[in-house]
Amino acid sequence: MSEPRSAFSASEMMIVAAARELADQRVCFVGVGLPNIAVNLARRTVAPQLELVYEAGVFGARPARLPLSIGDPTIVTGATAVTSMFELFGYYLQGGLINVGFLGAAQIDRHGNINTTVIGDYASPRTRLPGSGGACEIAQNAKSVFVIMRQSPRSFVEEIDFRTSVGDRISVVVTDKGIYHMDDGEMRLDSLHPGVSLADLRASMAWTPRVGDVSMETPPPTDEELRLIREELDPQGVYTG
Amino acid sequence: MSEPRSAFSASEMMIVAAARELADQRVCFVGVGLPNIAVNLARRTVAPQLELVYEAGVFGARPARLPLSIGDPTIVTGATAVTSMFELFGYYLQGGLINVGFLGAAQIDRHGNINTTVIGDYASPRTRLPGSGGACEIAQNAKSVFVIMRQSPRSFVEEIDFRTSVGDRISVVVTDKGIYHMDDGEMRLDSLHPGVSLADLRASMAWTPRVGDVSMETPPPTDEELRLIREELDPQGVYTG
Amino acid sequence: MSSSKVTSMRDAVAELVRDGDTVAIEGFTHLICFAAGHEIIRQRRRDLTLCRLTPDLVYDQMIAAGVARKLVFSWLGNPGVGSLHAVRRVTEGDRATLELEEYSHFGMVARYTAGAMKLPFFPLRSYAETDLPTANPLIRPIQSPYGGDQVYAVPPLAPDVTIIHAQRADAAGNTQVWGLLGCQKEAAFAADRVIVVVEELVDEAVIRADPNRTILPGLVVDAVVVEPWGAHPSYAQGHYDRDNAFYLDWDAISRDAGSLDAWLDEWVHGVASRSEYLAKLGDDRLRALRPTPAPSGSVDYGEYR
Amino acid sequence: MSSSKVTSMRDAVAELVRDGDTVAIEGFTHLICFAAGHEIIRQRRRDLTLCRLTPDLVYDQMIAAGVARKLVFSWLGNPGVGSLHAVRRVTEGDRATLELEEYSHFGMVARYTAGAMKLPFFPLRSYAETDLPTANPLIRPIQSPYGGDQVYAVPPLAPDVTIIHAQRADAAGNTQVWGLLGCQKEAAFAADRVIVVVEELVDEAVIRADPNRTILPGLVVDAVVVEPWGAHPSYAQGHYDRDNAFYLDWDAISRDAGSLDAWLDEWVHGVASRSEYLAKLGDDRLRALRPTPAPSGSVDYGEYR
Repeated sequence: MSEPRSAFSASEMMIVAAARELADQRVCFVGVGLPNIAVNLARRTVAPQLELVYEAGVFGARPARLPLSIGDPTIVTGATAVTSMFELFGYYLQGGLINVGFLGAAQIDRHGNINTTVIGDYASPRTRLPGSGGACEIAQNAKSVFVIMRQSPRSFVEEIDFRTSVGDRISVVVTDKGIYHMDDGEMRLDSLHPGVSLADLRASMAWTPRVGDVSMETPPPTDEELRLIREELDPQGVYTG
Repeated sequence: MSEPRSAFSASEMMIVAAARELADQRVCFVGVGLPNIAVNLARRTVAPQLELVYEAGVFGARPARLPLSIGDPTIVTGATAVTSMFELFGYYLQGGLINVGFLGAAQIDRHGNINTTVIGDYASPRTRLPGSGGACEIAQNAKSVFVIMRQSPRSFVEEIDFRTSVGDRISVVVTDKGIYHMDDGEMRLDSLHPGVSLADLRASMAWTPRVGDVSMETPPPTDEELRLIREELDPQGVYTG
Repeated sequence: MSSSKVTSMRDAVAELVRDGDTVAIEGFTHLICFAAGHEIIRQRRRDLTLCRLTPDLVYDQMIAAGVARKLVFSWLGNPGVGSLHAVRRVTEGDRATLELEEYSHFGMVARYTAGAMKLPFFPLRSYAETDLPTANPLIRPIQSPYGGDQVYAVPPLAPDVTIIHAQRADAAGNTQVWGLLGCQKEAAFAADRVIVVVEELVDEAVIRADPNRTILPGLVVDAVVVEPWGAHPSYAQGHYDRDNAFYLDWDAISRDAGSLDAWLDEWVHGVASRSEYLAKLGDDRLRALRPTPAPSGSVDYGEYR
Repeated sequence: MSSSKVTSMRDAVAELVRDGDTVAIEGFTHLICFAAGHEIIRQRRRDLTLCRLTPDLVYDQMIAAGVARKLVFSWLGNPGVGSLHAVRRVTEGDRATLELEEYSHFGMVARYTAGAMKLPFFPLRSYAETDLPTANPLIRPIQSPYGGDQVYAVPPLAPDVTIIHAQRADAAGNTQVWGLLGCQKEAAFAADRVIVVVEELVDEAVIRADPNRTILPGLVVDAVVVEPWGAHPSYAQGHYDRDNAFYLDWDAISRDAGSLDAWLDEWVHGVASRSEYLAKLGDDRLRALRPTPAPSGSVDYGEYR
């Protein structure tokens, strides 16, 4: 049980599992933070044909390094197209050309509704979060939405404090504990990561999850996946630290 | 009376008079046809600082020749900016940056309302004219509107057959007979071209015009104005023939 | 994206343009794809709804050839010359057999933009106090939810097929244009199918060296046809000039239905392809349309590793 | 247009940025004009309404310095790093002294676009079933005059002053940008006054050689300030890289109000101009941010006489 844990971190497992979900996908709208590293790992592994779309106005990015921000100069040089944000959000996203929108989240409920705005009351919040950015329009206009986030009783909640983005189009949620898919509007656990028990998982969320067939645990990261994360994508451990 | 007529044509007088009205203007939206030659003459004479805007998506054009069409390649090479038509009509025209919109017309009434759509009934017209193009939005959004057209009882009418563009913002109308300015919503004759009598003019329109001080006739074209038209702008006589 | 979409004009039209389709061959004076229009005539498509801001000679020819049922437009003429006589013959008096749907230029651009953005309408400051909303009931007033004066709305326009001409594209359909941009980008993003016809097929690296120059990603392009001079008598900035002599000649050719039909027989039905049309025009005529160079200069994107 | 608008940052801010103004220093990650933000702090402007999609470090610094009364935004963070601590200090709990007006990215872009187009509203497919219209009553539902599903509208945003950074402009203010374009064009056309800050002042002929590269005509520009490295720690495509180390360092600097004030004293109030700031940064740090060349290549516009 503790053997795989010595080989990789929970963050690495989460990023690898999220990247694998992108196999065979064509066009992905890349959100800031964890989605950024997961999508760039996917393009180097299971989805070499994946076209990366950045809200900053880039289609077909070929980042030579993992950008810290999603508006980095490396996503521009060598890209297929650079457009105004009006055209990126209007013609590409709202126009229906995005297969997968990849989002992070601070809070999520069992239906996949996401809060990235405030913890507490909106007028005088306990914690002021970044807000929507492009998330609410990605959640409404991408054909399907993937979510990657660390889960805990404070992030996997019965009631989110603010509905920033709707869960209607979410198809998969990948966390540091396991993988969920949407089943009739509710998240269903379909895989536990190595070393994570169902009890561990239940202790890390505020509701009792619907559980599918979890007899097979998530295949651990391969050496190549770990090498890409550690040597190429995140040598400074910004995402995995 | 017949002496000036031997020296220049009524079309040349009309174009020259229209060009002179552009003195001191800053930004002009150039319509197809007669406005095109009048504005290009103005830039070579009374309005060297005039910025030419073409609906095709050009700001600050420096045409090296008189374009037959208003989408000619010579308006692009050496221009200040080329934009999509969405931005040209949206940000420049509707955005309020155009001082003068310069239009032609098939029919006009005393209030400056213009018809460029049909002669006769709309459903089964006697003559199908080009239609609005950008005219209806130029008439509504340019700060002031100039009109250049040949006048006759069929073009200067009591009732236009179709209202393509409103006359609210028209400030001057230049014809082959004289020059009119708007006075409290109605055209007022302010100058007769050389060799044109008030009787000639009245015979060339369907209503009795308000007449201002016409004691001074329109100064005839200078040799330089005629040289520019005949040698540089319209050697083939497309506009002046 | 790296799989090739390069095909012939004959195959592109055969596969992607169908009887009854709503078709937009866009390009404002610049880059009007006459080569595609002529192939559609040769393949005898019928009942098309043709959309263009300026129907221009290309639609005058297609309408004379009988491919169209309806015309959606904003300015109907031969710029600087006069009328489109073939269109007038089927729109005036009792001869009115062609259905018309009429807007202004900005109205048409806004319709394509709404189509590209999947918006149910687009608002604009046009048409106030004019007869256009009466002539076309699809132009409707709309109130702002913030009060203030009323504006007008136009509905989205999403063609079945949009055909554009461009200076260059790669085999995947990533397309770059300079000079007048018209509303080709909006018309293409709004369409179900897109055919891009180019002067020059270039390597993907040429496109990626200047991504700000790209107007369409291959993602929205179904076919790439390499057809140099495919826009003649329209023009391609930097490649060849507008053949104004032909635009002037067309006035006489098109005044009479018989002489127009004879022209179609000789120049469209009488040639199997664009290359035959060009051979018929002759090198001298084409050479005279070549401009002298005016380079844009290069900018530096920088390599970031 | 040929009269020069070139001036110093000090004079541009003194003449064009006034207490109580609505100010947009736009640029999405790329071309964020920190030089202008620092000069506004030095001149101790007050009661500004600051607008930006991503307030970023530049507004965290300006808000900490006390220039702002209100913030209009769509994403409030240090990209890839974490929070904007100075903004959080005046927006959380009882300490909430800064007024917030919140949209999504597309909502903000649409607001600038409506401002540039003088439209009373802009429609978009966002906000459905979210709490954002409740949090911000200016986000309102609107029905299409053609039926179909409801969409939302946002009101126009027309700043008193928009400040943008660009790779180059001529003395008349004709401005060209490559790389990420963000919504600078829309924010500038929407504004009453526009300040353009450039890496390089070029001859008018450089602009006219590639008119498709122009994002703003001098017509809408009031002042041109030549300030190389004026976007640091943001970046200018082809000129210098984003200084990610500073974005990472800012997290620690800004967590404590005292250390942030000390930073402002040293790096903003403590320097008289951008050139002093750059001297303080040192050549080694700047040199390390220079990319290797990646030329766009040149296209041919053709000379037509």
